[in-house]
Amino acid sequence: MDFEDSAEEAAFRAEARAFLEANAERRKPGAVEGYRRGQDAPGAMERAKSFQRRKADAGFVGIHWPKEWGGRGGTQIQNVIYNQEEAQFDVLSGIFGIGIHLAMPTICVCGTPEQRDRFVPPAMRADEVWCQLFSEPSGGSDLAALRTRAERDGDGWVINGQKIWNSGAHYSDFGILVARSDANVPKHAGLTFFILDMKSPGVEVRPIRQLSGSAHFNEVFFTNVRIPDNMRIGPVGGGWRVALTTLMNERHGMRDSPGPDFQELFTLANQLELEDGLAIDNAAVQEKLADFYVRSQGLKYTKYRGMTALSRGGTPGPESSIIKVVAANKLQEILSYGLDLIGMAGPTMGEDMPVAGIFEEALLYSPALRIAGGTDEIMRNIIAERVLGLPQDVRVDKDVPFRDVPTGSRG
Amino acid sequence: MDFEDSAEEAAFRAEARAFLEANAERRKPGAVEGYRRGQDAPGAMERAKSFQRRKADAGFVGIHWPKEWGGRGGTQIQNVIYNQEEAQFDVLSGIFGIGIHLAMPTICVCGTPEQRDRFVPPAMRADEVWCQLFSEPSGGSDLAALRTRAERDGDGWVINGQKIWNSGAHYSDFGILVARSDANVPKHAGLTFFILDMKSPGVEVRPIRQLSGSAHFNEVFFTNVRIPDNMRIGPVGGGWRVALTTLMNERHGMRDSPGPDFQELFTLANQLELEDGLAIDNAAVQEKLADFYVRSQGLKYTKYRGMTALSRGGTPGPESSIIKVVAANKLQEILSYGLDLIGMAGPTMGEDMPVAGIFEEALLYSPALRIAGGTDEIMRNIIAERVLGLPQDVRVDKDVPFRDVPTGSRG
Amino acid sequence: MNFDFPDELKQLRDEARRFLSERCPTSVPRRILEGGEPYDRELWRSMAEMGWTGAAIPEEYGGAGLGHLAVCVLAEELGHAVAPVPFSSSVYLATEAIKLFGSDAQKQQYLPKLAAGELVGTFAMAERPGPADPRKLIAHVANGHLSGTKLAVPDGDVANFAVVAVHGGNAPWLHLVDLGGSGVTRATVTTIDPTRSHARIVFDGAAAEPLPGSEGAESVRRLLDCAAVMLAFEQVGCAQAALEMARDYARERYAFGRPIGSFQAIKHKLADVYIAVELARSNAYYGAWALHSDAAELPIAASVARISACDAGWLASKENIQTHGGMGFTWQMDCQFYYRRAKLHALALGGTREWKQRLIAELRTRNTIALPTD
Amino acid sequence: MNFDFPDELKQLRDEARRFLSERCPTSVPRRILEGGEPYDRELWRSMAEMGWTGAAIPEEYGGAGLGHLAVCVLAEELGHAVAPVPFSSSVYLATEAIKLFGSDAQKQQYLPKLAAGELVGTFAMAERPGPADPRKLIAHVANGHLSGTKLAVPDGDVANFAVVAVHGGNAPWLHLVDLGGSGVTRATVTTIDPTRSHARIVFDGAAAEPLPGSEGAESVRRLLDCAAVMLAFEQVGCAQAALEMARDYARERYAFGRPIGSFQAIKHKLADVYIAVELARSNAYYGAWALHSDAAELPIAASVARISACDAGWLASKENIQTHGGMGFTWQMDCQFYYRRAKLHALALGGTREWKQRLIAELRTRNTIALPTD
Repeated sequence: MDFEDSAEEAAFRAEARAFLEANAERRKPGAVEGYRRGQDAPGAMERAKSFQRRKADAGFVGIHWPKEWGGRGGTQIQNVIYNQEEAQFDVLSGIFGIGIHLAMPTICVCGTPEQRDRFVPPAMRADEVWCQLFSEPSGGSDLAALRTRAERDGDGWVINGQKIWNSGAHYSDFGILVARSDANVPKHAGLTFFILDMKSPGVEVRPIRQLSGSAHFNEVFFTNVRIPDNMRIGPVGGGWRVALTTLMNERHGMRDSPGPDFQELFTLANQLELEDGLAIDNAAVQEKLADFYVRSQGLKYTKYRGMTALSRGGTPGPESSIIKVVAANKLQEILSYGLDLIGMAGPTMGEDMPVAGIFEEALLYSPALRIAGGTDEIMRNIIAERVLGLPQDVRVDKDVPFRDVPTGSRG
Repeated sequence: MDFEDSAEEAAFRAEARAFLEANAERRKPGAVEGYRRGQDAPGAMERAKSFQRRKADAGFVGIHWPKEWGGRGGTQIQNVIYNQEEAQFDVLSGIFGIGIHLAMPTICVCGTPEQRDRFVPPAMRADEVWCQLFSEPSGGSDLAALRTRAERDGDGWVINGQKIWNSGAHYSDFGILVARSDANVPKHAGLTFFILDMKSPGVEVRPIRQLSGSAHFNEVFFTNVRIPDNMRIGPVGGGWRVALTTLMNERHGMRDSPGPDFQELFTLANQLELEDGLAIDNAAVQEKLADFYVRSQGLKYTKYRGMTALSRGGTPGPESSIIKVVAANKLQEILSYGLDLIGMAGPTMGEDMPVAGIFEEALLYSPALRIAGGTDEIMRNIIAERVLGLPQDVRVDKDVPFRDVPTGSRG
Repeated sequence: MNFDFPDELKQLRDEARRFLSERCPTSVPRRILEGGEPYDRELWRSMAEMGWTGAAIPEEYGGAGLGHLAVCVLAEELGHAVAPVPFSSSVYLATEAIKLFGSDAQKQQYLPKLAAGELVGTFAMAERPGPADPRKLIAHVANGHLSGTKLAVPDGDVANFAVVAVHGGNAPWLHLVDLGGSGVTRATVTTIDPTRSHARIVFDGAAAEPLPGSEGAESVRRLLDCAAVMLAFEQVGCAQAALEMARDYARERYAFGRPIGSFQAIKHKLADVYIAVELARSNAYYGAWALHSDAAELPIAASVARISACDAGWLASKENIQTHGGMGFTWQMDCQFYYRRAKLHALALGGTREWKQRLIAELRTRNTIALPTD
Repeated sequence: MNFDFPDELKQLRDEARRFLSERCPTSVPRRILEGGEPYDRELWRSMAEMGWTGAAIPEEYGGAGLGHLAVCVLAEELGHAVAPVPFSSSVYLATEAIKLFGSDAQKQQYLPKLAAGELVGTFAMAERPGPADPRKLIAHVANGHLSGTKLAVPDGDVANFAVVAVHGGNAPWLHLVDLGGSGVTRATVTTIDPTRSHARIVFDGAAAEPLPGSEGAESVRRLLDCAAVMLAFEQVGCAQAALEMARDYARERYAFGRPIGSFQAIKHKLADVYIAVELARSNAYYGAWALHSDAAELPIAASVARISACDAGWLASKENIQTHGGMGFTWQMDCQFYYRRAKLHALALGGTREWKQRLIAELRTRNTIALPTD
């Protein structure tokens, strides 16, 4: 039992590090990781694209993809190792994540060889950027309840409707889209999956402003948007199975939450003067710190268990499904407690606040992390049903035609 | 805004206190309130009965009952005031609670004048003791799913089946019983309510031993037990409405949980030496104490709000519905934390442990308090549906004949 | 037992709710959030005309003389409406400080104008991150001139004057400073809740007038206790509004073919919020009783009310967002107002850790009083 | 990255589970709960025959020489079976103390018999309610004779000898005492978990033999750290078993015409239990790694593993009862075994408050190590 790389893993790690040292800048030590602070910086996209090209040429895009996809034919653990190393550098691969981690695997698995050969190479080099068009205002956690219509029209399809929670529509060349091609069958049966050229006429993108003030998501409206049938992925009415392939790859489970963690609270406690000495000397603060540390370590070593499975060529066990819900709630508790310690001066925003103002900033974006990519409630359902094998809730929407499923005044 | 009695209330309180001083012994100050410690003491029943007689003769039983029931014709707040005073004395009125608070009001409201005049006077003087026969193994939180059968037979009924969670069947003269008289209608429609003479042939009582080792509950089995029709309360098939009358009177809402509370933890913290001084001087202990104090006070003043409504001749508001679930969970958290402080020596049972061993004792009985009289889950449903007006869960057992309602291998 | 507000104050509460539901829907805090104004001056004026700003000011000083209980019911409604007005700064703190510690001349000079809403006052204390501990203050007064820097002063950019807490030694600890005068530099700061404006204020030998009664650090604590009770009602109102918003949405929003409010995940979540709000309300009542009856246990009652209100506000406002799902964290939805305001309130008079520590200290000095009995 | 147990130990775990499910169903702890025996001697003997008691004892001393990781996997299975045997006392504590601090002669004398299960050892430390702080011990040794009173000594009534912690000053802090010898009075005490017997032991000048390596209070802490890791696995096993029992009941028990496991109130409750158990398991792995590799951060890893395991055990065992409803708190149901045992474990080596305080102290001394990175 150890945390060491195998010889092969160590060699690969050295290779990855060498590439990164030559092509990117290390993060400053102790730099506070805000929420998408980097992506909002000027010129970010250009820098991201040029790095992505070099990364692809060096064989670090699609590391664990089979060679016939254009990948390196490497292992999952090599992928993890590269990401661990990349995380120490100031790069923005995340912008291309939807194309690389979601769209391309879906096209490769469910699409035709022609579709694969047309789209994968430019996506890997960021010559074409991708976005996702799944969620709808009426859907929310009930993703399959989407209403955007796809109607047959000669050799193609006409799309009308609206999507939401889209990232990057405004800079994307293509999007993966799920639409309802038949409302007279139960909801999962009437869906079809498409590739949409985002420059098609009738596509309108409107940014959604978040509580935090920034706008990382869009609404996308479709008015008689035409899609040729050769841009369809999988059979007509088979869109849900294709979408599930995409969602599998999303691997919410392993996702952590950016923002203040134990280390930031520990730093704060070492700075703050309380009534009777440093916060770190106060037993009440120590107890809270200990609770957060134990949870953070639990997440860290749960990820290590998953990585060990990958390193043995397996897949992470069910325990990985706990990570997102624990991380998002821990974040909200930590920032709330940090603000409580800062006290009367706490409400002020700005990098001159303790720990670079991360607690105040996180207050405004943290609610999204308990919702986006699967709400706490959905994650607990998944654990209860898929991991513990508890029975499904009563489903009133299952065997009825979609058009007959009850909907409320709030959609 | 004040906590004072009105002139009338003060006068009544004085009268009650005078009666109690003359007929009972004050509890020792600081005496730790265990769970039913008193009721298990030898000779408890005799002492309880003789006190109940004097209490009834003095007009302190059925204080807020109308005169025609044989009550005092007083007010709800007088009832509360008497109970506040009685709580400071070492008496066991609780043994007769089912008869006085549940059975008699039900009989008076839903029964005939003959039934009322036959049963109320002896119950008030504890010449006849009552118990409740509602819950069944298959029912649990789903009370109306009871299966005990009541079949017509000439001028009476024949009862077969089993009840559970009964208190006092072994010393009771009568019981109030709900049974299923028709399994071919939906579950709430097929019930009938009876008075059962506990000495009837075919009634068998078996005590249920609890986790704590003591046995405060019984299973009661019925084998061809006959009940004359004049012992039926309300119409055939109208048993659920009668049972609801009983359950109303149970007023779970206002019930608190016996055992260690803030005061006991505070006492413990003032006794225990930690690594660096008294526990009460440790900031972590102080923070926990503060959390518990705030919750205890919140409950206390929530009760005061309810009493104020009573004192004005009204009924307590919906806020009273929070008391049981908050009190039961607070109890379990306090005892767990108390034991944690006692540490390595903590597992030992016995009155020579800190605070008379109340923390160790409560560990064993506290789980029952989150379940008996409405589980946490049922209490939250009640708050969500009746107080907040949220819609019912999907009900698959509602409009089908009871015999067709699905049941699992565990009943 | 009469643990409730008198009927006339319940009428006042109903009037306040009617007025605010018409005059201060959420479009009003939204205007302040998005626009340039620091607060809704029109609303403030009408509140003054109705006598709200002077509710607890004796009639002899031009107030309505209704006492603290009246301020408590108004505070609850203002919290429910997340009203963007300097009520807490001017009424719970500035007015209260002058009432508690001011000379008769000072009362004559300030209270009538505060009652009329012509003057807006505030309270300046925080100098650095950490607890609101008066003994740690650095700001000081030397022959009538005050120097020091105060952070995140609520309404500091719009108030006419401030009650400034300083380390007073044997002299008074609270001083009146005209914020328009010389030696005062104020810079508006952005906070987690832009619907209530804040400023950083640097005092550099600003003319300061002592509140003669404010001797000893205790007087600062006393002011915080009084304000904490009234603010607790504002917090309860805010939490209640967040709960109602979540409840209404859960009834109307459908998923999987049924209202989301029919799922126990939502039902029990909102039941827990209801529990927290009712506990906070009961504890706020206790605080109101102690404030109203000038009880010796005010420090205990104020701490209990504040801790309970902070917990309820945080839980109710964050779970309101959670109940709304994706829409909950959008700018267009109103969830943000309760979330921002609840946390602002929770920091305003110092965090709960400070108050818990103080609560236990107070209980230890007089633990015969007010231990939960039944 | 190889953060998992080697395959041969996974096989050992499977064998242990098969053996215990057949040899130690819940009827076994029930027999101890209701009967007179202090523990299941037969079961103990078979465990010894299979080499479990000597798993971590070097072969030169008659053990299997499998190391600590083997004890960890066995502990998890014994916890799952709530086995009524003195394994934790004899293996995690007595054996470990001799391995850590014993002379070669002492190892020669004790380890082979401990490995063979012929000797049962235990650890006696607690002298009064409060933290397990060696610096506060009153028991002492004067020229080879030990005096003091030890409370709630696990298996104190059945163990042949005890490792007794005393205030050793500059001399050793841990001593071997023959519990059958003179000057030793033991009285069986009832605890919250009668499936594991305990005794109060009075030492009155009992012959004591020092463990020469146990100098300084640190050696006692070191022993507690090692034991905490192994016990954490027993706790995780116990919590896992409680979760499985609740899950199975929730699938089979119907209410309102459907399995109670289809209600989100139960689903999400058990999801939260699963989360706590998996966090505890991951942290226990961390402890196992530190123990196995004799890492400098053992005190940190042991604290994290213990705190996490105590939380998981309490949550899983009380919510298992809650999931069972009324049947859950009856004597006839098995829920009680996990509930009693989980709390017993949580107190055995001192409560979590003590360990949290220590964890932060350790992190402050070497906070470069082991801070959560990703």
